[in-house]
Amino acid sequence: MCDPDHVAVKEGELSLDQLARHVSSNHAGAIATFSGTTRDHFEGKKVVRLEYEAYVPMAEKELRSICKQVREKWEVMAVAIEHRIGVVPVGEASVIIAVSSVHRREALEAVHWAIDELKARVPIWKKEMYAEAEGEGDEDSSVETSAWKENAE
Amino acid sequence: MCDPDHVAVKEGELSLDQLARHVSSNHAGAIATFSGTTRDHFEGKKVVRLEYEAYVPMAEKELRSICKQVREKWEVMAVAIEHRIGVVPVGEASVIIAVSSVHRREALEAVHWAIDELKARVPIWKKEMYAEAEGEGDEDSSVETSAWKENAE
Amino acid sequence: MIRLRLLFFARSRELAGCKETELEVPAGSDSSVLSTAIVAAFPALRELLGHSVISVNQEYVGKPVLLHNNDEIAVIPPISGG
Amino acid sequence: MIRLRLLFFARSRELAGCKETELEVPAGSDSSVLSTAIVAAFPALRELLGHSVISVNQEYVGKPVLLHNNDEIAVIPPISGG
Repeated sequence: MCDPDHVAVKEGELSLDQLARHVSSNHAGAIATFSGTTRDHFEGKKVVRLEYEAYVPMAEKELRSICKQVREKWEVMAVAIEHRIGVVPVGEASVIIAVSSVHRREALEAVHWAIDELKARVPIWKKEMYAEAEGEGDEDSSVETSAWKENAE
Repeated sequence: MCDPDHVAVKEGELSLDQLARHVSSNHAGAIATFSGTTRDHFEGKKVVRLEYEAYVPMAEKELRSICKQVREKWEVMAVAIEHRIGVVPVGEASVIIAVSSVHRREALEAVHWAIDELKARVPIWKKEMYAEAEGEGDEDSSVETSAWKENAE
Repeated sequence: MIRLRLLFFARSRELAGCKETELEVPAGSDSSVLSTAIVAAFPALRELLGHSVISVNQEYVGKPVLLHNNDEIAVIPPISGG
Repeated sequence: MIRLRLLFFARSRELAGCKETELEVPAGSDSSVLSTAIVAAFPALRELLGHSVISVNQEYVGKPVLLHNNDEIAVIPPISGG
Protein backbone atom coordinates (compact mmCIF):
# COMPACT_ATOMS: atom_id res chain seq x y z
CA MET A 1 0.00 0.00 0.00
CA CYS A 2 1.18 3.51 -0.77
CA ASP A 3 2.01 5.85 2.08
CA PRO A 4 -1.26 7.74 2.71
CA ASP A 5 0.62 10.73 4.10
CA HIS A 6 2.74 13.46 2.57
CA VAL A 7 4.76 16.02 4.50
CA ALA A 8 7.30 18.64 3.46
CA VAL A 9 9.12 21.58 5.05
CA LYS A 10 10.53 23.55 2.16
CA GLU A 11 11.18 26.88 0.47
CA GLY A 12 8.96 28.28 -2.28
CA GLU A 13 5.30 28.87 -2.95
CA LEU A 14 2.75 26.30 -1.71
CA SER A 15 -0.12 25.01 -3.87
CA LEU A 16 -3.46 23.81 -2.52
CA ASP A 17 -4.26 22.12 -5.85
CA GLN A 18 -1.05 20.09 -5.71
CA LEU A 19 -1.62 19.22 -2.05
CA ALA A 20 -5.20 18.15 -2.76
CA ARG A 21 -3.89 15.81 -5.45
CA HIS A 22 -1.69 14.14 -2.82
CA VAL A 23 -4.76 13.16 -0.79
CA SER A 24 -7.35 12.71 -3.52
CA SER A 25 -8.60 9.25 -4.25
CA ASN A 26 -11.44 7.76 -6.25
CA HIS A 27 -12.92 6.52 -2.97
CA ALA A 28 -12.85 9.81 -1.06
CA GLY A 29 -15.82 12.14 -1.32
CA ALA A 30 -14.42 15.10 0.60
CA ILE A 31 -11.20 17.07 0.87
CA ALA A 32 -10.81 19.77 3.50
CA THR A 33 -7.85 22.11 3.51
CA PHE A 34 -6.46 24.85 5.69
CA SER A 35 -3.93 27.54 4.71
CA GLY A 36 -2.24 29.82 7.17
CA THR A 37 -1.39 33.09 5.46
CA THR A 38 0.90 35.83 6.67
CA ARG A 39 -0.76 38.99 7.88
CA ASP A 40 0.42 42.51 7.19
CA HIS A 41 0.03 43.95 10.67
CA PHE A 42 0.81 43.20 14.31
CA GLU A 43 -0.18 45.52 17.13
CA GLY A 44 -0.34 48.47 14.80
CA LYS A 45 3.05 47.75 13.22
CA LYS A 46 3.25 47.07 9.52
CA VAL A 47 4.76 43.67 8.74
CA VAL A 48 6.90 44.01 5.62
CA ARG A 49 8.31 40.50 5.50
CA LEU A 50 8.26 37.19 7.32
CA GLU A 51 10.90 34.61 7.65
CA TYR A 52 10.37 31.05 8.80
CA GLU A 53 13.09 28.79 10.17
CA ALA A 54 12.65 25.10 10.96
CA TYR A 55 14.47 22.24 12.58
CA VAL A 56 13.69 20.45 9.33
CA PRO A 57 14.21 16.75 10.10
CA MET A 58 12.46 16.98 13.48
CA ALA A 59 9.67 19.15 12.01
CA GLU A 60 9.00 16.58 9.28
CA LYS A 61 9.08 13.81 11.88
CA GLU A 62 6.46 15.65 13.98
CA LEU A 63 4.34 16.34 10.89
CA ARG A 64 4.41 12.65 9.99
CA SER A 65 3.37 11.82 13.53
CA ILE A 66 0.46 14.31 13.28
CA CYS A 67 -0.70 12.67 10.01
CA LYS A 68 -0.59 9.24 11.64
CA GLN A 69 -2.55 10.44 14.67
CA VAL A 70 -5.15 12.06 12.43
CA ARG A 71 -5.71 8.72 10.71
CA GLU A 72 -6.02 7.02 14.10
CA LYS A 73 -8.54 9.54 15.41
CA TRP A 74 -10.78 9.96 12.36
CA GLU A 75 -11.89 7.80 9.49
CA VAL A 76 -9.94 9.65 6.85
CA MET A 77 -8.18 8.43 3.73
CA ALA A 78 -5.02 10.52 3.54
CA VAL A 79 -3.33 13.54 5.11
CA ALA A 80 -0.84 15.99 3.60
CA ILE A 81 0.95 18.90 5.28
CA GLU A 82 3.47 21.35 3.85
CA HIS A 83 5.17 24.19 5.70
CA ARG A 84 7.09 26.88 3.89
CA ILE A 85 10.42 28.19 5.23
CA GLY A 86 12.61 31.13 4.28
CA VAL A 87 11.12 34.47 3.30
CA VAL A 88 7.32 34.42 2.88
CA PRO A 89 5.77 37.52 1.28
CA VAL A 90 2.79 39.01 3.09
CA GLY A 91 -0.47 37.43 1.93
CA GLU A 92 1.08 34.12 0.84
CA ALA A 93 0.53 30.80 2.61
CA SER A 94 3.09 29.62 5.14
CA VAL A 95 1.36 26.31 5.85
CA ILE A 96 -1.19 24.17 4.02
CA ILE A 97 -2.96 21.04 5.24
CA ALA A 98 -5.26 18.70 3.29
CA VAL A 99 -7.29 15.75 4.53
CA SER A 100 -9.51 13.48 2.44
CA SER A 101 -12.35 11.31 3.71
CA VAL A 102 -15.47 9.57 2.55
CA HIS A 103 -17.73 11.86 4.60
CA ARG A 104 -17.16 15.58 4.94
CA ARG A 105 -17.36 15.88 8.73
CA GLU A 106 -14.22 13.81 9.31
CA ALA A 107 -12.02 15.75 6.88
CA LEU A 108 -13.15 19.12 8.28
CA GLU A 109 -12.66 18.15 11.91
CA ALA A 110 -9.32 16.48 11.19
CA VAL A 111 -7.89 19.51 9.41
CA HIS A 112 -8.83 21.69 12.37
CA TRP A 113 -7.15 19.34 14.83
CA ALA A 114 -4.05 19.07 12.63
CA ILE A 115 -3.41 22.82 12.46
CA ASP A 116 -3.91 23.18 16.23
CA GLU A 117 -1.46 20.33 16.79
CA LEU A 118 1.07 21.73 14.31
CA LYS A 119 1.09 25.07 16.10
CA ALA A 120 1.61 23.32 19.44
CA ARG A 121 4.50 21.01 18.66
CA VAL A 122 6.24 21.32 15.30
CA PRO A 123 9.65 23.05 15.72
CA ILE A 124 9.24 25.96 13.31
CA TRP A 125 9.78 29.64 14.08
CA LYS A 126 8.43 32.81 12.53
CA LYS A 127 10.22 36.13 12.56
CA GLU A 128 8.27 39.23 11.63
CA MET A 129 10.08 42.19 10.13
CA TYR A 130 8.35 45.52 10.78
CA ALA A 131 8.69 48.87 9.11
CA GLU A 132 8.63 51.66 11.68
CA ALA A 133 8.66 55.19 10.42
CA GLU A 134 10.74 57.41 12.69
CA GLY A 135 10.26 61.06 11.91
CA GLU A 136 13.29 62.96 13.24
CA GLY A 137 13.62 66.54 12.02
CA ASP A 138 13.19 66.78 8.28
CA GLU A 139 14.49 63.34 7.62
CA ASP A 140 11.96 60.57 7.53
CA SER A 141 14.11 57.52 7.95
CA SER A 142 12.55 54.10 8.08
CA VAL A 143 13.95 51.70 10.66
CA GLU A 144 13.33 47.98 10.38
CA THR A 145 12.75 46.05 13.57
CA SER A 146 11.92 42.42 14.00
CA ALA A 147 10.55 39.90 16.47
CA TRP A 148 10.45 36.15 16.87
CA LYS A 149 6.82 35.20 17.42
CA GLU A 150 5.35 32.71 19.89
CA ASN A 151 2.20 30.69 19.30
CA ALA A 152 -0.43 31.45 21.93
CA GLU A 153 -1.41 27.89 22.69
CA MET B 1 -15.61 48.34 -1.09
CA CYS B 2 -15.16 45.30 -3.30
CA ASP B 3 -17.68 42.49 -3.16
CA PRO B 4 -16.23 40.09 -0.57
CA ASP B 5 -18.01 37.12 -2.16
CA HIS B 6 -17.48 35.14 -5.33
CA VAL B 7 -19.83 32.48 -6.67
CA ALA B 8 -19.96 30.53 -9.92
CA VAL B 9 -21.87 27.58 -11.34
CA LYS B 10 -19.93 26.54 -14.43
CA GLU B 11 -18.44 23.82 -16.58
CA GLY B 12 -14.77 22.82 -16.42
CA GLU B 13 -12.19 21.95 -13.82
CA LEU B 14 -12.20 23.78 -10.48
CA SER B 15 -9.04 25.16 -8.85
CA LEU B 16 -8.54 25.56 -5.09
CA ASP B 17 -5.57 27.87 -5.67
CA GLN B 18 -7.66 30.22 -7.82
CA LEU B 19 -10.53 30.11 -5.33
CA ALA B 20 -8.17 30.83 -2.43
CA ARG B 21 -6.94 33.92 -4.31
CA HIS B 22 -10.55 35.18 -4.45
CA VAL B 23 -10.73 35.23 -0.64
CA SER B 24 -7.11 35.98 0.27
CA SER B 25 -6.28 39.31 1.78
CA ASN B 26 -3.29 40.81 3.54
CA HIS B 27 -5.41 41.05 6.66
CA ALA B 28 -6.63 37.45 6.78
CA GLY B 29 -4.54 34.87 8.59
CA ALA B 30 -6.49 31.76 7.67
CA ILE B 31 -8.16 30.24 4.64
CA ALA B 32 -10.21 27.07 4.98
CA THR B 33 -11.49 25.19 1.95
CA PHE B 34 -13.69 22.23 1.23
CA SER B 35 -13.85 20.20 -1.99
CA GLY B 36 -16.49 17.64 -2.72
CA THR B 37 -15.09 15.01 -5.07
CA THR B 38 -16.95 12.40 -7.03
CA ARG B 39 -16.66 8.83 -5.78
CA ASP B 40 -16.24 5.76 -7.96
CA HIS B 41 -18.75 3.50 -6.25
CA PHE B 42 -22.30 3.45 -4.91
CA GLU B 43 -23.82 0.42 -3.23
CA GLY B 44 -21.38 -1.89 -4.95
CA LYS B 45 -21.96 -0.37 -8.38
CA LYS B 46 -19.07 1.20 -10.22
CA VAL B 47 -19.68 4.85 -11.08
CA VAL B 48 -18.18 5.53 -14.49
CA ARG B 49 -19.28 9.13 -14.90
CA LEU B 50 -21.21 11.87 -13.16
CA GLU B 51 -23.25 14.64 -14.62
CA TYR B 52 -24.40 17.72 -12.76
CA GLU B 53 -27.29 19.92 -13.83
CA ALA B 54 -28.21 23.24 -12.22
CA TYR B 55 -30.92 25.84 -12.27
CA VAL B 56 -28.02 28.24 -12.80
CA PRO B 57 -29.43 31.70 -11.99
CA MET B 58 -31.29 30.44 -8.91
CA ALA B 59 -28.30 28.34 -7.80
CA GLU B 60 -26.01 31.37 -8.00
CA LYS B 61 -28.59 33.43 -6.11
CA GLU B 62 -28.73 30.83 -3.33
CA LEU B 63 -24.91 30.60 -3.24
CA ARG B 64 -24.69 34.38 -2.88
CA SER B 65 -27.20 34.20 -0.06
CA ILE B 66 -25.11 31.49 1.68
CA CYS B 67 -21.99 33.69 1.41
CA LYS B 68 -23.86 36.61 2.94
CA GLN B 69 -25.21 34.48 5.78
CA VAL B 70 -21.73 33.11 6.47
CA ARG B 71 -20.44 36.66 6.88
CA GLU B 72 -23.33 37.47 9.20
CA LYS B 73 -22.77 34.40 11.39
CA TRP B 74 -18.95 34.43 11.65
CA GLU B 75 -16.23 37.04 11.66
CA VAL B 76 -14.83 36.13 8.29
CA MET B 77 -13.31 38.27 5.56
CA ALA B 78 -14.55 36.71 2.33
CA VAL B 79 -16.37 33.68 0.99
CA ALA B 80 -16.11 31.99 -2.43
CA ILE B 81 -18.08 29.03 -3.77
CA GLU B 82 -17.90 27.34 -7.17
CA HIS B 83 -19.96 24.38 -8.34
CA ARG B 84 -19.11 22.46 -11.47
CA ILE B 85 -21.83 21.33 -13.90
CA GLY B 86 -21.81 19.01 -16.89
CA VAL B 87 -19.74 15.83 -16.91
CA VAL B 88 -17.39 15.48 -13.93
CA PRO B 89 -14.81 12.68 -14.16
CA VAL B 90 -14.54 10.42 -11.13
CA GLY B 91 -12.04 11.79 -8.60
CA GLU B 92 -12.39 15.44 -9.64
CA ALA B 93 -14.04 18.14 -7.53
CA SER B 94 -17.67 19.00 -8.15
CA VAL B 95 -17.78 21.79 -5.58
CA ILE B 96 -15.18 23.97 -3.85
CA ILE B 97 -15.67 26.46 -1.03
CA ALA B 98 -13.13 28.87 0.47
CA VAL B 99 -13.48 31.16 3.49
CA SER B 100 -10.86 33.54 4.84
CA SER B 101 -10.70 34.94 8.35
CA VAL B 102 -8.29 36.48 10.82
CA HIS B 103 -8.50 33.50 13.17
CA ARG B 104 -8.62 29.91 11.99
CA ARG B 105 -11.63 28.70 13.95
CA GLU B 106 -14.06 30.98 12.10
CA ALA B 107 -12.94 29.97 8.61
CA LEU B 108 -13.06 26.26 9.45
CA GLU B 109 -16.48 26.40 11.05
CA ALA B 110 -17.89 28.60 8.30
CA VAL B 111 -16.75 26.31 5.50
CA HIS B 112 -18.44 23.39 7.25
CA TRP B 113 -21.71 25.29 7.61
CA ALA B 114 -21.55 26.47 4.00
CA ILE B 115 -21.25 22.98 2.49
CA ASP B 116 -24.09 21.69 4.70
CA GLU B 117 -26.24 24.61 3.59
CA LEU B 118 -25.33 24.19 -0.09
CA LYS B 119 -26.38 20.56 -0.01
CA ALA B 120 -29.69 21.50 1.62
CA ARG B 121 -30.87 24.29 -0.63
CA VAL B 122 -28.95 25.02 -3.83
CA PRO B 123 -30.87 23.71 -6.88
CA ILE B 124 -28.25 21.41 -8.39
CA TRP B 125 -28.70 17.75 -9.32
CA LYS B 126 -26.27 14.89 -9.71
CA LYS B 127 -26.79 11.91 -11.97
CA GLU B 128 -24.56 8.90 -11.54
CA MET B 129 -23.87 6.62 -14.50
CA TYR B 130 -23.05 3.05 -13.50
CA ALA B 131 -21.37 0.25 -15.40
CA GLU B 132 -23.07 -3.06 -14.68
CA ALA B 133 -21.49 -6.14 -16.10
CA GLU B 134 -24.13 -8.65 -17.18
CA GLY B 135 -22.63 -12.02 -17.91
CA GLU B 136 -25.01 -13.91 -20.23
CA GLY B 137 -23.60 -17.03 -21.85
CA ASP B 138 -20.25 -16.38 -23.46
CA GLU B 139 -20.94 -12.76 -24.12
CA ASP B 140 -19.98 -10.30 -21.43
CA SER B 141 -21.96 -7.23 -22.36
CA SER B 142 -21.75 -4.09 -20.25
CA VAL B 143 -25.00 -2.22 -19.64
CA GLU B 144 -25.00 1.38 -18.43
CA THR B 145 -27.64 2.43 -15.92
CA SER B 146 -28.03 5.75 -14.16
CA ALA B 147 -29.71 7.40 -11.20
CA TRP B 148 -30.51 10.91 -10.04
CA LYS B 149 -29.17 11.23 -6.50
CA GLU B 150 -30.79 12.84 -3.48
CA ASN B 151 -28.89 14.52 -0.66
CA ALA B 152 -29.60 12.82 2.66
CA GLU B 153 -30.13 15.95 4.71
CA MET C 1 -55.55 34.08 -17.85
CA ILE C 2 -51.88 34.82 -17.08
CA ARG C 3 -49.05 33.09 -18.80
CA LEU C 4 -46.10 31.70 -16.84
CA ARG C 5 -42.73 30.31 -17.91
CA LEU C 6 -42.36 26.79 -16.51
CA LEU C 7 -38.89 25.21 -16.19
CA PHE C 8 -38.01 21.58 -15.52
CA PHE C 9 -34.75 20.15 -14.21
CA ALA C 10 -33.18 16.73 -13.73
CA ARG C 11 -35.83 14.03 -13.21
CA SER C 12 -38.70 16.48 -13.83
CA ARG C 13 -37.10 17.46 -17.14
CA GLU C 14 -36.84 13.81 -18.17
CA LEU C 15 -40.45 13.06 -17.19
CA ALA C 16 -41.83 16.21 -18.81
CA GLY C 17 -39.77 15.63 -21.95
CA CYS C 18 -38.69 19.27 -22.22
CA LYS C 19 -36.66 21.91 -20.40
CA GLU C 20 -39.14 24.71 -20.58
CA THR C 21 -42.75 25.37 -21.52
CA GLU C 22 -45.57 27.78 -20.83
CA LEU C 23 -48.38 27.39 -18.34
CA GLU C 24 -51.60 29.37 -18.09
CA VAL C 25 -53.46 29.95 -14.84
CA PRO C 26 -56.47 32.19 -14.10
CA ALA C 27 -55.60 35.81 -13.38
CA GLY C 28 -55.40 36.41 -9.65
CA SER C 29 -54.09 32.89 -8.89
CA ASP C 30 -51.46 32.43 -6.23
CA SER C 31 -48.69 29.85 -6.16
CA SER C 32 -50.85 27.28 -4.38
CA VAL C 33 -52.54 26.45 -7.71
CA LEU C 34 -49.29 25.53 -9.42
CA SER C 35 -49.00 21.91 -8.38
CA THR C 36 -52.47 21.01 -9.67
CA ALA C 37 -51.97 23.00 -12.88
CA ILE C 38 -48.66 21.32 -13.59
CA VAL C 39 -50.04 17.80 -13.01
CA ALA C 40 -52.99 18.59 -15.29
CA ALA C 41 -50.58 19.56 -18.06
CA PHE C 42 -47.97 16.86 -17.28
CA PRO C 43 -49.62 13.81 -15.68
CA ALA C 44 -46.25 12.02 -15.70
CA LEU C 45 -45.03 14.46 -13.04
CA ARG C 46 -47.74 13.55 -10.50
CA GLU C 47 -45.62 11.33 -8.30
CA LEU C 48 -42.43 13.40 -8.48
CA LEU C 49 -44.30 16.60 -7.57
CA GLY C 50 -45.19 14.99 -4.24
CA HIS C 51 -41.58 15.33 -3.19
CA SER C 52 -40.52 18.34 -5.24
CA VAL C 53 -40.76 22.02 -4.48
CA ILE C 54 -41.90 24.74 -6.84
CA SER C 55 -39.94 27.97 -7.06
CA VAL C 56 -41.33 31.32 -8.19
CA ASN C 57 -38.96 33.79 -9.82
CA GLN C 58 -35.91 31.86 -8.56
CA GLU C 59 -37.05 31.90 -4.95
CA TYR C 60 -38.32 29.17 -2.69
CA VAL C 61 -41.76 30.32 -1.59
CA GLY C 62 -43.08 29.71 1.89
CA LYS C 63 -46.55 31.27 2.02
CA PRO C 64 -48.45 31.39 -1.31
CA VAL C 65 -47.47 34.37 -3.46
CA LEU C 66 -49.61 36.08 -6.11
CA LEU C 67 -48.64 35.13 -9.66
CA HIS C 68 -48.01 37.60 -12.47
CA ASN C 69 -47.63 37.38 -16.22
CA ASN C 70 -44.18 36.05 -17.24
CA ASP C 71 -43.33 34.78 -13.76
CA GLU C 72 -40.63 32.11 -13.87
CA ILE C 73 -41.82 28.88 -12.24
CA ALA C 74 -39.61 25.82 -11.79
CA VAL C 75 -40.16 22.27 -10.61
CA ILE C 76 -37.29 21.45 -8.25
CA PRO C 77 -36.96 17.71 -7.59
CA PRO C 78 -34.93 16.59 -4.55
CA ILE C 79 -31.53 18.23 -4.94
CA SER C 80 -28.13 16.53 -4.90
CA GLY C 81 -25.57 19.27 -5.26
CA GLY C 82 -22.21 19.16 -3.50
CA MET D 1 33.21 12.26 28.56
CA ILE D 2 30.76 11.87 25.71
CA ARG D 3 30.49 14.30 22.86
CA LEU D 4 27.09 15.60 21.70
CA ARG D 5 26.03 17.67 18.67
CA LEU D 6 24.21 20.78 19.87
CA LEU D 7 21.89 22.69 17.50
CA PHE D 8 20.41 26.16 17.93
CA PHE D 9 17.38 27.66 16.19
CA ALA D 10 15.72 31.06 15.92
CA ARG D 11 16.35 33.18 19.05
CA SER D 12 18.68 30.57 20.56
CA ARG D 13 20.76 30.62 17.36
CA GLU D 14 21.00 34.40 17.49
CA LEU D 15 22.01 34.41 21.18
CA ALA D 16 24.50 31.55 20.79
CA GLY D 17 25.96 33.13 17.67
CA CYS D 18 26.09 29.84 15.77
CA LYS D 19 23.83 27.16 14.35
CA GLU D 20 25.66 24.16 15.66
CA THR D 21 28.43 23.26 18.08
CA GLU D 22 29.66 20.38 20.21
CA LEU D 23 29.00 19.81 23.88
CA GLU D 24 30.75 17.40 26.22
CA VAL D 25 29.09 15.83 29.24
CA PRO D 26 30.34 13.09 31.58
CA ALA D 27 29.78 9.53 30.38
CA GLY D 28 26.60 8.10 31.91
CA SER D 29 24.82 11.50 32.00
CA ASP D 30 21.14 11.67 31.23
CA SER D 31 19.29 14.53 29.54
CA SER D 32 18.58 16.30 32.86
CA VAL D 33 22.18 17.66 32.84
CA LEU D 34 21.76 19.39 29.48
CA SER D 35 20.27 22.66 30.59
CA THR D 36 23.08 23.35 33.08
CA ALA D 37 25.77 22.24 30.64
CA ILE D 38 24.38 24.49 27.89
CA VAL D 39 24.18 27.55 30.16
CA ALA D 40 27.74 26.92 31.33
CA ALA D 41 28.93 26.97 27.72
CA PHE D 42 26.54 29.73 26.56
CA PRO D 43 25.67 32.08 29.45
CA ALA D 44 23.68 34.28 27.04
CA LEU D 45 21.12 31.46 26.75
CA ARG D 46 20.32 31.39 30.48
CA GLU D 47 17.04 33.31 30.32
CA LEU D 48 15.78 31.78 27.06
CA LEU D 49 16.42 28.23 28.31
CA GLY D 50 13.89 28.89 31.08
CA HIS D 51 11.15 28.81 28.47
CA SER D 52 12.68 26.53 25.87
CA VAL D 53 12.64 22.77 25.58
CA ILE D 54 15.58 20.55 24.73
CA SER D 55 15.15 17.75 22.22
CA VAL D 56 17.28 14.61 22.03
CA ASN D 57 17.69 12.92 18.65
CA GLN D 58 14.77 14.89 17.19
CA GLU D 59 12.37 13.86 19.92
CA TYR D 60 10.79 15.81 22.74
CA VAL D 61 11.86 13.97 25.89
CA GLY D 62 9.54 13.53 28.84
CA LYS D 63 11.48 11.53 31.44
CA PRO D 64 15.28 11.95 31.36
CA VAL D 65 16.96 9.71 28.77
CA LEU D 66 20.52 8.38 28.87
CA LEU D 67 22.87 10.27 26.54
CA HIS D 68 25.21 8.63 24.06
CA ASN D 69 28.13 9.77 21.94
CA ASN D 70 26.99 11.77 18.87
CA ASP D 71 23.44 12.30 20.17
CA GLU D 72 21.76 15.27 18.47
CA ILE D 73 20.61 17.83 21.02
CA ALA D 74 18.67 20.98 20.12
CA VAL D 75 17.51 24.05 21.99
CA ILE D 76 13.89 24.67 20.96
CA PRO D 77 12.69 28.17 21.90
CA PRO D 78 8.92 28.82 21.93
CA ILE D 79 7.66 27.76 18.52
CA SER D 80 5.63 29.84 16.09
CA GLY D 81 4.90 27.62 13.11
CA GLY D 82 1.65 27.77 11.21
